[in-house]
Amino acid sequence: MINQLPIINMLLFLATALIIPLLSRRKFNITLIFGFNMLALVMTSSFFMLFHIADNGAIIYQFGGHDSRIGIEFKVDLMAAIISLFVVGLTTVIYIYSCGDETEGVEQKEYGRYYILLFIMLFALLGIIYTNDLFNAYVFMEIISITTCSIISIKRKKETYAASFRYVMLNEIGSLSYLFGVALIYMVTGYTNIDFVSQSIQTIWQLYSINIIIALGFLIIGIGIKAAVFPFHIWLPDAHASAPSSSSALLSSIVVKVYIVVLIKLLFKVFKLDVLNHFHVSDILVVVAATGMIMGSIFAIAQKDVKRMLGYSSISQIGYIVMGIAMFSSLGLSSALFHIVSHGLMKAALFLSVGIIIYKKKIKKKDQFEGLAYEMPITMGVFTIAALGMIGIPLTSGFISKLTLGVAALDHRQGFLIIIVVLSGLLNVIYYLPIIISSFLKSEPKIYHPFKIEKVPWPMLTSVIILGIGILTFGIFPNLIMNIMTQAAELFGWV
Amino acid sequence: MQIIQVFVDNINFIGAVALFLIGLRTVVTKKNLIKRIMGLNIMGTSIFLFLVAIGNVTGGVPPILSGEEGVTYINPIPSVLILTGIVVVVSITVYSLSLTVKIYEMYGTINQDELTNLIREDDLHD
Amino acid sequence: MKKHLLNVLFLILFGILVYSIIEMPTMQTVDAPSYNEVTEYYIENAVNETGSVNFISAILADYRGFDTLGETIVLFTSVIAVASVLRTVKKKEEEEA
Amino acid sequence: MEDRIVKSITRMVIPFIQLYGVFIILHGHITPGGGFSGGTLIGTSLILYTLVFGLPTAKKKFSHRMSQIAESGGIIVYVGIGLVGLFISGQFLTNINAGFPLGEPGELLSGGMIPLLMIAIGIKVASTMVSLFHLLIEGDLDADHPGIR
Repeated sequence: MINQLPIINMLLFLATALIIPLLSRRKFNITLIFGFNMLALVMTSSFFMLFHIADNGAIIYQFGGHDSRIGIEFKVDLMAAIISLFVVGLTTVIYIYSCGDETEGVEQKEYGRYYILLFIMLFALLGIIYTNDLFNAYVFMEIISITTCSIISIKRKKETYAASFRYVMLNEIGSLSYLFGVALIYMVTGYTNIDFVSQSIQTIWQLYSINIIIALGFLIIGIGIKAAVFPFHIWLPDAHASAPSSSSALLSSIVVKVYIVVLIKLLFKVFKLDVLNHFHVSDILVVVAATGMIMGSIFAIAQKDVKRMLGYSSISQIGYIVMGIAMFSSLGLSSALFHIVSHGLMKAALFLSVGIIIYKKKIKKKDQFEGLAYEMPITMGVFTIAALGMIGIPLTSGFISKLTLGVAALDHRQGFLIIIVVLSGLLNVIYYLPIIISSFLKSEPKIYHPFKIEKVPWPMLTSVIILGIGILTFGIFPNLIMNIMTQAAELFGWV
Repeated sequence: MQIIQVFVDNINFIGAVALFLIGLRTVVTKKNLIKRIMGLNIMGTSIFLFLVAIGNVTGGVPPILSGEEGVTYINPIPSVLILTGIVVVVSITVYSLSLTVKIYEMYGTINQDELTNLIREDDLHD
Repeated sequence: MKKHLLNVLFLILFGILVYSIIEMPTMQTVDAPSYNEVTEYYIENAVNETGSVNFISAILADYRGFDTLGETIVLFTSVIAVASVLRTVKKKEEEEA
Repeated sequence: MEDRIVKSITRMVIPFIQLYGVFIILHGHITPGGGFSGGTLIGTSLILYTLVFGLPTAKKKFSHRMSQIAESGGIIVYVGIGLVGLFISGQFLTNINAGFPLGEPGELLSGGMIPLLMIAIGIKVASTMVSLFHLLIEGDLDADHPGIR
């Protein structure tokens, strides 16, 4: 029974997406409760799966009972189990938020479609995490492309359409270059299953080295566009700034991270260290990540729109994750995995709290935040916690991820990378701290009304509070997840 | 002579690469949104051409059981991958066309440059 | 100027990609690396295991059936997505009229 | 468009196109073709109908509600066939292990679940083609171009 859990999880999401149109449109609350129950159910089963896999090793699921080189195979290892639990858990929190978000995001008539698209996206996200087949991953990638683009364009504003058009174009270039890479790999190996491709590449890569490096380039560029790794980030700020807040949170903290997981799979499961070291992939990735960390922060300083600023900040944070991966060591990978989770929590908290502020106050610019903390103490409190986490203040999860990244850099004998990490943290201070300070201080004290606290719908407030508590918990007790991440990172067979 | 032979043997790959780059250039440089969508389709088609070339066997027969002895079937797997790929590219094309319809309705243009200017003006008004 | 630079870039890219043909595996024959035991397995056993004489259908609907499920979901999603972009505006106009 | 010749020829041709589409879907496991090609043929015939007789008439024949049912139904049938395997033999989307009768290879009634899946795909593709076309020209009608009436 436990072996069937991956496919059952995915089918539950698919069933939810298909049942939503059948439920009555007038009583929309039933749909919301139904969706929440499904999410809670899948979260429970993901928990079970995580504990089962931590004890007994990976779950392998072969479709139709065919041998894995003949058919399609799912392989849920420890990393996949952690990331799937993270995806489902964080989506649940954002889902609670979106239940309260009535006017800013999506029109009333579009609610049903929004949730259909959300659940299909979850289906595909779980699929791309679980799958052990390169072409199957491409199919899920395309489902994710269409759904993410349409949960942006569902807002029906002028600028949203232009942003989603740009997003869909770049996303498609990414998908097609991934497909070209898969075709090249298929040409030289004859398999699409990751395990067999990897075995085959280990024996033939010296024979067809030019083909292999071109395939590697296509695959990394394809995933890089989708994960907004630095030189390919141009779609991200527009898309994030114009999307509904809950969609921005989903995109930035979940979808992009899942593509990073695909990148990890490609590098360490398909190509393996021999090939990568021969082509100096590590050095290239380190340079790309370091440039991304600095440039993302510099762009973010120049922005006036808060959501756009958060988008550029995401680019710099993705640089941290890629740098962790580029160390090519167990420590580096575990720091990258930890930062995936911690940045997911922090960015979701930032986007959602900004979403509450836009919902209540209709302000979008950085300089309009003055004195907001007196009217919305909880929202701004969570915003402050998350922003401090971005900067890397102790007691937040952001500090732990930066610390482990620094340790990994030292371990990799690349101490100068610490300077870049610190510099990027300082740049973060420049754009986050003024917002926090101006929201807690007022230049004109006479407008101060101590009892004028804005009422915020409870689902929005609950989700933001959960995220704030999460950031602090993982900051104070990092070993809750750090141990299992180290265990997951060590499974990749480092030399 | 040998070089020419290599070129002739891999003419499918060269064609696929040329088409891929033509499509990519169309998507990146053209200002008309419809032309960009066409560029995407060209890119997709180039990959399908490449997959057909991988699967083909000279003198082979289509992969349907023929009952005769000693025939060589072509490789059926790339055909399956292409079937899946075509449908996916069609869906993406339709979605981007619908976005184009909407952009034309909202801004009255499908030229990227004019669009960028209009968006910038809107930003200044905010 | 920018346009010429881009053209040169694409030409260089084309050159690099075409350069890879010097190491290309043999194609168009049964000796190609992609014509391996998986292909032979399908050709030998597909008829007995699925009862379908068309190997492509057998792979599409049986061995790689999950891909095809994903594909039908792509179509479903595209309808929902296009509807979410285009549909309700008309209703709104009707309400206004 | 008021053209008697086009209308009557279309009315004559459409059944044959659809019949050919059904033929290709049902023979998907014997001859080249299958759910996608056959479904596209059937979809094209309905698109032809829309082009000739106009959107309102076509909407009466193939309403939005109907296409919604056909689309969800296609996936539900597909997943349902997969679930039969899951319950009988513990594997999703399995053919021989789930006890589908394989029949004599080469006959029309053979291939276990493959023809069933092909029919599901065919219905799905046909309805998707038509509803996508309808949605796109609906959007066109909203703009100031009169389009096809």
